This record gives sequence, structure tokens and C-alpha cells, in this order.
Amino acid sequence: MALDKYGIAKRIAQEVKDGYYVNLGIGIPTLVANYIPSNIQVMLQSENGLLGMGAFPSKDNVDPDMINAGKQTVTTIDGAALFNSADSFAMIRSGKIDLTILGAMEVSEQGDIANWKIPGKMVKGMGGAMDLVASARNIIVAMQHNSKDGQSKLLKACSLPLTGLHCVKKVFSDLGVFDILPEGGFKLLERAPGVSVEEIIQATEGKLIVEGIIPEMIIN
Amino acid sequence: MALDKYGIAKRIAQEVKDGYYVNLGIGIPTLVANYIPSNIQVMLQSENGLLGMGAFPSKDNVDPDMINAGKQTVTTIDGAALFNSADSFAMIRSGKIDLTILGAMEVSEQGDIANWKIPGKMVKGMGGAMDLVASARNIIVAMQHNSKDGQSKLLKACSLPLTGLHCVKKVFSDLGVFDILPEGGFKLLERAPGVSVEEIIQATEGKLIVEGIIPEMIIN
Amino acid sequence: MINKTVQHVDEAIRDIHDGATIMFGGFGLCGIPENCIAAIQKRGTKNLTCISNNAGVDGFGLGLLLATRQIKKMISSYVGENHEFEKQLLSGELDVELIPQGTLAERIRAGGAGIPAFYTPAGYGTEVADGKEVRVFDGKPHLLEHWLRADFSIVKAWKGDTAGNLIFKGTARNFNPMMATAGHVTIAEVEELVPAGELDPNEIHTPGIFVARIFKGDHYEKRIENLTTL
Amino acid sequence: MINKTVQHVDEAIRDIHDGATIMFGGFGLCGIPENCIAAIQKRGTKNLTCISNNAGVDGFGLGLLLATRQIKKMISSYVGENHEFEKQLLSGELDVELIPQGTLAERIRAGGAGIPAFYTPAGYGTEVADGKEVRVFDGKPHLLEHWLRADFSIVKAWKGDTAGNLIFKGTARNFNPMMATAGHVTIAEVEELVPAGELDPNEIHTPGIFVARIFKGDHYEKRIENLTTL
Repeated sequence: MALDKYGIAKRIAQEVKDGYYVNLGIGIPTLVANYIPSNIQVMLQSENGLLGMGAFPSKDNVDPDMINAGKQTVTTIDGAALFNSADSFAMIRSGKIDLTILGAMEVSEQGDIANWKIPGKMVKGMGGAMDLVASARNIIVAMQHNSKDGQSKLLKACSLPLTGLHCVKKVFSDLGVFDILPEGGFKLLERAPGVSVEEIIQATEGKLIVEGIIPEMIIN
Repeated sequence: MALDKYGIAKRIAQEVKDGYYVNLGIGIPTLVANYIPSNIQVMLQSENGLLGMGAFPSKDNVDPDMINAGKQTVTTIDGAALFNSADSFAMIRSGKIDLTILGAMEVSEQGDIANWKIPGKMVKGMGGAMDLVASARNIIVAMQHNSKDGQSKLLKACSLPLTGLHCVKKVFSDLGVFDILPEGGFKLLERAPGVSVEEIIQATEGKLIVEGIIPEMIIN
Repeated sequence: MINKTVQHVDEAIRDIHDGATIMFGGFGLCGIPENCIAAIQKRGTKNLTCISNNAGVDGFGLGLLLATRQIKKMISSYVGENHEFEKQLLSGELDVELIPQGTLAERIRAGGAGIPAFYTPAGYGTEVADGKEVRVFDGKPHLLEHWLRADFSIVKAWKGDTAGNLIFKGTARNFNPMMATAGHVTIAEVEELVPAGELDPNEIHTPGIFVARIFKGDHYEKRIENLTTL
Repeated sequence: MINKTVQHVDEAIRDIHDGATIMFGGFGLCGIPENCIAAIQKRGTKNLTCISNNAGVDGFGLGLLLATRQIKKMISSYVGENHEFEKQLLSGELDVELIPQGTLAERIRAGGAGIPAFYTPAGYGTEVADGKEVRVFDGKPHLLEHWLRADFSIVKAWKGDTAGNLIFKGTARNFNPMMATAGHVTIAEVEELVPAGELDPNEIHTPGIFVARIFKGDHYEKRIENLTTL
């Protein structure tokens, strides 16, 4: 069965390693923070100007001057630092963030990503996503494999305005985990529990590479 | 009689107006601080990273972590701020300094200045002078009119490697005060006490403009 | 001591004219100059070009000036959950320039740092690159981006002193410090205004040289856009 | 908590190799990493390219490494009153690149900010402009300048925590914060090292993400170059 958004977040949390500085985008990526194993030490960056983001505050402890990039009220952990938004993106552009997790509307087999605009219909703005995808060393995407009307969102080429070119390294969808190969193509690494390779082939418009036995992902 | 360096500094102090942010170079310019009238409020910038430089410390109050651009121990006044050197030159390049006072080895009638190098003989380095002369709105120079061997230092064209082009607005030498005209030329404004126009003409290689009666400068 | 204090918000914004370009600090509703926004709304100044990462929400922050149609053009990075903004954008009523957030922050920083242009990789290969010079450094394409400056910058700080020095709090810092440097006239409203000399010079985020006028805001609602608790 | 602490200066500089490019924080003798400089001298690492606004004085600061001929090239802005530096420069023994101080600061800042190049007016019309692209913005000529990065950056802070966060004191801040961002490996020595959580996040000058290793310096002489008192 396809994963729900919590399942995707849980699986992505396994990609976070001890000592990492991590930037989490809005949406599913934000949920990843809840599933990072407690035995590893991670610093979450919020691009509005915070390194060392902690849990949501208790009701008594809400501070309107302390929010993350999704405008949610947050806290800081020991060792946190605050800075302005120019310094925040200096940090991002200089490649100091070990892992960046973003949502996407579409991803192409070349690693292109679109996540900020549907012409004539919806404009969210790119926010920090264009800076992140242009500079971060390690970008992974959390997304639904198909649109609500059943169209694949893992494409040969993005149809929507791009956020960045050749930048996505890995895709985590509700159906599986995919490497994006340097030469192009989604290489299937893992299936969501109960999802068949056949279903994934059906659901993927972009070039899909299936080699050998594809294991089911393990989610605790 | 030609002014000594203290006399030059005293005369320049009259150029400092209430509310000014002022950058003082090394040498005679540093002395200017001592003669700023006590009834006006001025903020001195030191380009290593201090706005609101105060007097030298008392002997008991010396802090090796608090120096000016001339590496002299200093204090801060109320309202001072500390910052890094990139932010300091950001402030300078953005034109926020009202008055910049520099020393010079040579100045040309076009407002060019040379003050950092004598090829093969002496290299001080340009330090912050090139940034200051390229960006500051109002640059005045404190200098000796002649070299020790009697050569004029107010020239048609500088012979030494330049620090900046067309940037000096006014020159204060031991002999007089000169505007540098937009079309070129040193326009004599004031004579040092007891110095004749004839002496200044003799001592000036660059184009000198003398119009009408030239008053003696008033120094208290 | 140089004194930048004005007594009232109306004095602070006295010369903001129709057609002015204004930078507004804040990210979402966090760290926005609430008092100046309200006063500009009341004053009815029109045809404004506003530079702000977001544009508030419907009914608060810059959303107030969008609702009254005082804004002719927005230069922002995220429209987010502001329906009035998105509506005016999609209908073409509002001229909108969307800029990657890091590029926006850096262009404002450049404006205050006397750097007329710089190269950044953000936006290469996207519509953001349209019409821009592309140059390759170390094998990677970059776009030439120009500084941003404004007639007025309006920022909100936590503490300030009469010399104009500012200290921000938490993530309410965001775009405020860069904007403070990039305004021809910078206006700061603060929660607490103290005499010069009371703030530790080592803890100041914005040196007073950048601030033309400072005043203590009457009241801060500090509305929360997205309250999340454990 | 991510912990950047090392116990000893020798561990901090363990992998600085002959021929390395190193940024050294400090302005004159103020805010220099005394412990690392002494340890590098002792270790005898050679053919170094050093980026530092000055190069200390004869017998202290980077003057120590100049005296032992461990430095092949200096990238600086002010030779000042360092006779050994000036002598080696004029004799051609030492390769020296002199850069306007603001350009030096900005190039280092750019290195740590992922900005490969930018335009600045400083140096136009001088020998600093030789071979550089000139571009006119708003009628004023500017030079294209490139970022500076280094294999190692060595900075000195007042206080630091185990997460690598740094706070500088007074004008000992100078080039240290930018250099901390521009080193492939940044080493920080501090006067006081506290557990993460003890520094106020709002007062931190350099976030720990930029610092690879941090240690408490044994001793700080803090020699004064130009003692002036009332």
C-alpha cells in the first residue's frame, strides 16, 4: 500500500546521519524532524535565520519572535545560533548544509525540480527553494508519486516552471525510493510496503530503471 | 610660517560638523580628533570595525582587544557599535561616512591621490585607503606641501602609484587650504598664518588658481 | 551624542510620498514594523513599490496595504498563504517581481554594502534567469544580480538606542538588518528604546549610522501566522 | 549535541600540510590565533600561502612565520610597520599580493557566502585594476573581484561553545568572522570554551556550522602594537 505522508517522512528520516546539518522544506519535509532517531545528533537549519531548531513549544512557551521557515512557532536546542537571512543563505550557498529535503510538484529524470508555480492558477513563490537547489550538495525530494487525477509527477521533463536544473539526487515518494542517475533516469531502490514493481512502472512516466530484486523499504 | 602637523589638524577640525560620521586615516588625520569642538556631536569610524571611537584609555583602562585602524589602544563612547571588517567596509562603500580625512604622499590637480607605495623603496600597503577614496562622498587630505628635499607634492599628475582617481575634494597642507575644482586645479582658499600667496605659488607644481584676496586661516 | 529619536510614528513616516519604494523588514508576520504599516495605511500613501520577503497575510502586515490597494508593485520571494496577494497577482492588478529568497537577501545586503552586482547560482535554468547575464565559475553557471536599494527602509527591532543602534530578537531578525543598510532613509521602530550607552556595543546587530529615525512603537500585536505547539 | 572540541592545539592543526593556503584572523596583533601560530612555527610547516590583513610585527603574530621563512606568499592589505615583511617583499623573497582592505574583507566574505565574484569601485584607476574586468554601474567604474577561500581558516574568538559557536570581543572581531566562513576546514581557538547552550543564540557572531574544530588556547599574551594612553 502506498505510504501516507507520515510514512514518507519516516523513511526519509533514515537518510539523516549523525552530525548532519539539515534544511527541511515546508510540508512533508517538516515532518521528518519528528522521526530522526534520538541516538544521533543533528542541527536543523531554518533559512529565515536559525540553526539548531528544536521541537514545537509547549502552549506556555510560545514566542511569536521564534518561527521556522514555514512560519510555525518553534524552539531552539542547546548550541543554536540566530542570524539574519543574508547570512542564512550565505551558509546555504557555501555548501555547509549536509542534507536538504524539499517537497516537489514535479521531478524529471534529469533531476530537475518544479515546486513553486502553476502558471495562471497558483503562485506560491520560490522562497528559498531556488537558492537551496542551486547550492546544496545533497538534495532529496519528498513527494506524492502521482497527482490527484492520477498523472505521474516523476517525468521525462517537467511541465511546470522549474525551480532548478539537475539538482535532485534522490526521490522519496509514496510508492518508493529512487536514485536519480547522473546520466538521467529514476533508479528504483526500494518499494513501499506492499507496492509492486509493476505498480511503480505504471505510475512513472520518466525513465525508470529496475535492476535485480527490489527490496521493500523498512519503516519502524 | 608654515603650520606644523598639529596646526594642520586644528584647521581640519573646523571641517567637522555636528552629526557627522567621520573616518580618520593614520598620521595627521588621527590628530584631528583632539581638536573637534566639544559642542558638536561626532561619531568616529575606525575601519577595522568600530563606530564611536573615544579617547585613548587611561593607563589602568587599556584593553588590547580595543584598537583603532592605526593599532592604537582606544576606548568607545556611548552609542558605539562593534562589527566585523566586511561590515565596516560595507558601511564605507555605501556612502554613509560624511567625511573622510586621509594623509597623502602626492595629490594631483585632478584630485588623484597616492599614499601607499614608493616602488622599490617603500611599501606600506593600501590598507583601507583605496576603498575609502573610491566610495566616500567627501574626501579631504592632510599633507605636507613639499617633500623634505623641497619638491612640491601638489602636482599636475602623481608620479607615485595611485590610490584613487578624481576623488580628493580639498587639501589642507602646512601652507594653505585648497579646493580641487571639478575641472582640475588647486583653488587657493586660505593661507597659513604668515605664509604669502607668493610662497604658495612657488611651492605648488600643479595648476594653482588664485582669485581675489586670499584670507589667512583662523586657528584657535 | 547624535540623536535619531522621533516621538511619534507619524513623524517617522512624514515624508513617505506617493510612488515611493519602501523596504519592509519581517518574515511572514515575524519582525514586521506594525506601527509604521498601520500609519501608512491611515495616511493613504499610494502607488508604493514594496520590497518584502512576503506580504503579510490577509488582514495583517502588508496584507493591510494590499487590501487598500496602496501597493502598486511587490518585490518578494514568497506569496505563501496570502490570498489577496495571490489574487491580485494572478489577476494582474498587482505588479509582482518574485525573487529567490537568498538572492533577495543578498541583493539587499549588496545595496547596503556598495556592491552594485554579484554572481549567484540561484535561479540558473529557470525563468528567474530570463534576460540575465550568465557566467560560469568553476564549471558552474551563475547569474548576474544587481543590488536593491530603496527610498525608505522600515525595520522593526527589539531594542534600540537613541544613536540608532539596533538589536533584534530571535527569528524576528530575518531581513531587518540588511534592509536597514539599504534604505536612503531608514526608519526603525523598536519595542524598547534606551539612551545611547546602555546597549553593549559588542551585541549590536545594526550600527546606528544606518538609521535615520528611531521611535518606540506604541503596541505590538505580534500575531502568529501558524501556531504550533506540542 | 554536535561536538567540535579538540583537546590540544596540535590536534587542531594536525593536517595542515606544506603548501597549504591558510587564512589567519586578526588585525595587527589584535584578535590573532596566537596558539595556532606558535604551534605551526614549532611544527615547521612550509611553503604556506597566508591570507591575513597584516602579517603581525617583527617577532610576533605572523611575523614569527615570516622570520622562519615558512611563508611563501602573503595575501594582505597592509604591510605597515613590519620590517621583515617589507624587506622580504622588496627583495622579492616573498611573493606578496596586496589587496585593498575592504576588497579583501569582501572577497573573504564572498568565499564563505557562495558568491564567486562581485563588483567593487575600490582600486579602479590604480595598479590593483591591472588585468581586471571593469564595468560601469550608475556611471561609476567598478572592478570585478573574485571570492577567496582557503584550505584552512584559523580564527581567534573570545568565547566559544562545544557546538563551534563563536563570540568575539571588541575590535578583535575584525576579519575573524568572515574567515571562519571561508575555510574548507575552520579551526577556532578561544579564550573561554563553554558547553553548548550556555551562549545566548542571539549574541553569537559565528554559527558553529562554519567551525570544524574548537579548543581553548593555553595562554594569550595579547601584545599591544601601539600602546597609547591619556
